[in-house]
Amino acid sequence: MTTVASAEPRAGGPDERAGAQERARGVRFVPGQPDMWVFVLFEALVFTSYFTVYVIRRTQSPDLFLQSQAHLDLRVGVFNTLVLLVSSWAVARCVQAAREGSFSAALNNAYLTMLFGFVFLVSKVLEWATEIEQGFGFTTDEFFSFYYFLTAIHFLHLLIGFVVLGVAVYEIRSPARRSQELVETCATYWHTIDFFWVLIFALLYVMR
Amino acid sequence: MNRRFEKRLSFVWLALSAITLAQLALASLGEQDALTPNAAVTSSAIVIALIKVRVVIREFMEVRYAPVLLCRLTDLWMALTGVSLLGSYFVGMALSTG
Amino acid sequence: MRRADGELILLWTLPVLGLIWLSAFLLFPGFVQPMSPAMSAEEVAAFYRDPENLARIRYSMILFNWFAVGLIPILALIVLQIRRMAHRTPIFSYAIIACAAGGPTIFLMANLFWLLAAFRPERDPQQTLMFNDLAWVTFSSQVGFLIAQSVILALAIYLDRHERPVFRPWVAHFNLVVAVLLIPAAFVGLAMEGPIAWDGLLSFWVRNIAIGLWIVVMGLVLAQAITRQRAEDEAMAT
Amino acid sequence: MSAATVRAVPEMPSGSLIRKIAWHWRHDDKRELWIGWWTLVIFYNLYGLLFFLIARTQPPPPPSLAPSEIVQWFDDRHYGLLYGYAFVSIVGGATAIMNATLAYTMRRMSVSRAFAYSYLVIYALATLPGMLIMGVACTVGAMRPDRDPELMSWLYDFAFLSFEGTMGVFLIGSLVWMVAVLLDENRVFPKWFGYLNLCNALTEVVVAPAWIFKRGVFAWDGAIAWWINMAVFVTYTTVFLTLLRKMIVREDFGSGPLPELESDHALEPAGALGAAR
Repeated sequence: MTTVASAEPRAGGPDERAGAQERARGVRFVPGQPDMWVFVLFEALVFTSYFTVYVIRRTQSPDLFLQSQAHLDLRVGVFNTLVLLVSSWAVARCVQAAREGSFSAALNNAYLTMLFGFVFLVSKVLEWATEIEQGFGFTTDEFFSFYYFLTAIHFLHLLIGFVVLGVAVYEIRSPARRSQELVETCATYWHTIDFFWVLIFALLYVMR
Repeated sequence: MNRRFEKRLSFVWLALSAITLAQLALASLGEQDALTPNAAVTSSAIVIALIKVRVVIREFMEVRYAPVLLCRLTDLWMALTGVSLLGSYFVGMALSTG
Repeated sequence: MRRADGELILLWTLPVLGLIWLSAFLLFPGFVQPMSPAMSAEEVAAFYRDPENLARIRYSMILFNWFAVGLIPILALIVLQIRRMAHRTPIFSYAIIACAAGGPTIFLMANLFWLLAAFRPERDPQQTLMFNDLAWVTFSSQVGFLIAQSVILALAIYLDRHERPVFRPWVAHFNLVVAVLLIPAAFVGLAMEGPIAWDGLLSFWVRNIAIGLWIVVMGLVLAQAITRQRAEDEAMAT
Repeated sequence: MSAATVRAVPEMPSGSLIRKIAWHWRHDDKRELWIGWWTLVIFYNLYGLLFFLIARTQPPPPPSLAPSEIVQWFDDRHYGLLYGYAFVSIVGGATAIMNATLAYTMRRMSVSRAFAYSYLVIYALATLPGMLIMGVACTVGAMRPDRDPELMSWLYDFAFLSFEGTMGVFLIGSLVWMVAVLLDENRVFPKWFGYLNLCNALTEVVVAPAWIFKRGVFAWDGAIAWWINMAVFVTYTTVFLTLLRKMIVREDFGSGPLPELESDHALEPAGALGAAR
């Protein structure tokens, strides 16, 4: 336990510079505030429990779930996954650029992340609209209840992610702030949304 | 930007995208019987997803460089997720058909 | 104009409120001789359908609605007196603010149910009975915030470290007695007749007289405290 | 909050618990905070006891019951409901002092007073949908078992939907606390607790489908809408009670950062990861 905390860089000031030096020397460090990892792990457990409930319910009426699942377009799911992977890649580059002090590159990558996040949002809304048009709503059947629930709770996390990215941009923009710790914390949150989606994709679109 | 690190990130991204596209191909292979439960497709979907999650956590989230405790905790969560998803799938299927 | 002057003006709303309360109480036909929970649905419906009762129910409940909200400024004055006490934290004054938000809302809900029952007395007697039950149970049993504000005020007074405390210790004792007198009313659901029923000695008469007495006594000690505060402010100013 | 007059404080007596409590009552500077903390602990235990064991309204019954089954449900726990909710209405006001204590933690932070005040008012209102409306509906339902079953069914819905479905207060309340903790520079609470508030807030969103479904995992007794949310809420409550206790021990009544405890320097994530598991 103490290893986490002792390697933890405090926001701003000499501590942070010490943190950067430690990194240069290859000392192990927690990216961002260790506190954010509590959120990641706790929320991951909550999602695991949602997923487990979904799989259990699914095995109770496999035919119904498969028939409804056939109305989803796998290609949309793949597209969503690719878009979020690009955004994750961009935010990882943003962290790396900020770490090296090239803040304009960091800023561009943060905007790129937002752009791809936005593409995801739009494609999700379009997908929902298509499903609803075809007559598949939240209460149509159990599969679609889970489909809308899981995609919507993920959507909500993504919306919060825009606030989080806003914080990162705010930090990067002014030389007076630029807390590397906060930028990394925000990136950690964004990647979390990404890997939640990877699991949701497998469970809603691919699994049989 | 550090060239090596940047290359590594891009490689990781390419690998993840390739796996995702492979999943698309895999799923369209067995399209004709999309309406029958398939334990192989399900387990490979879950395992592939967890591998992708692990790559994201390790590489993008830089847990590779993090203290061992964090590596262990994230791995523990992935193991827990894998066991509970696969476990509830197989046990549930066995109970509902058997 | 000093701060305490405004507080005195707020305090003078209390006699007006008292008047509203008294007239509403006398006007509501279900209070002067409290309605029994043992009444059948038909009897309750007939009570609301009686044209003479109906007008009185509506007007008295409109008055009660004003009365409930009118008490909030008085609670605010108590908050300010607690702030003058020698405490380390504002927890007690915060707690009274919380009571001021919660308590009157409950009273308003009871009021709403009575007015709903009276709005369409031609409704199925079973429905009128249910609204009547909801009104009486909310009104009688929901004493939580009233108990809490008395207990919190008592605690605040006991823990006041001033040489000359804002309120004397007897005010705290009095508040605790009031809190105890309110407790039986929480059990109104258990009896259709007797002292616990909502028209009974404990749940109706003791409870309501305790609340009335609390308002009068707190009005008087508040008046005393604010006048003293005003004199102290004046002495400081000269 | 005028300064307390300086008085000679005698040593804390050893021996009987009552004498210790009396000493704290007279001399402990933090007695107001401890009153708040103990109220919180006792209240949450009573709440569990009253709702789960005496009234037996938690875990919730299914929303899909037919009116005749609902009449049976009220009949089965007649005295439990009447006594249980009578006690709830007696102690319900204790939430005022609890929320005041939690609002005080926000006042101790380096953030605007607006946070403490919004939290205070939000949670003062939360008491109504959180338990009091349910108490009224259940009491009215239980007191006349011969009531029209259709109306019993309305009372049943009123009780459980007001209890589970009105989560806006808890959602916004958690978010207010989250922002306050994250902005705070006085280290009143660790930052991870701010993020945990977000987890709790998100489960309050998840309960919303309880308005739509009468059966299944999203209904008010469902695995997702009730069981998982309850697990998160219990964790959240346990965590903040522990942290609040620690905060009171560290409290110095200043306006700057709270001092750290000597015994647990930089152990913050340890407790957190423990809680997360």
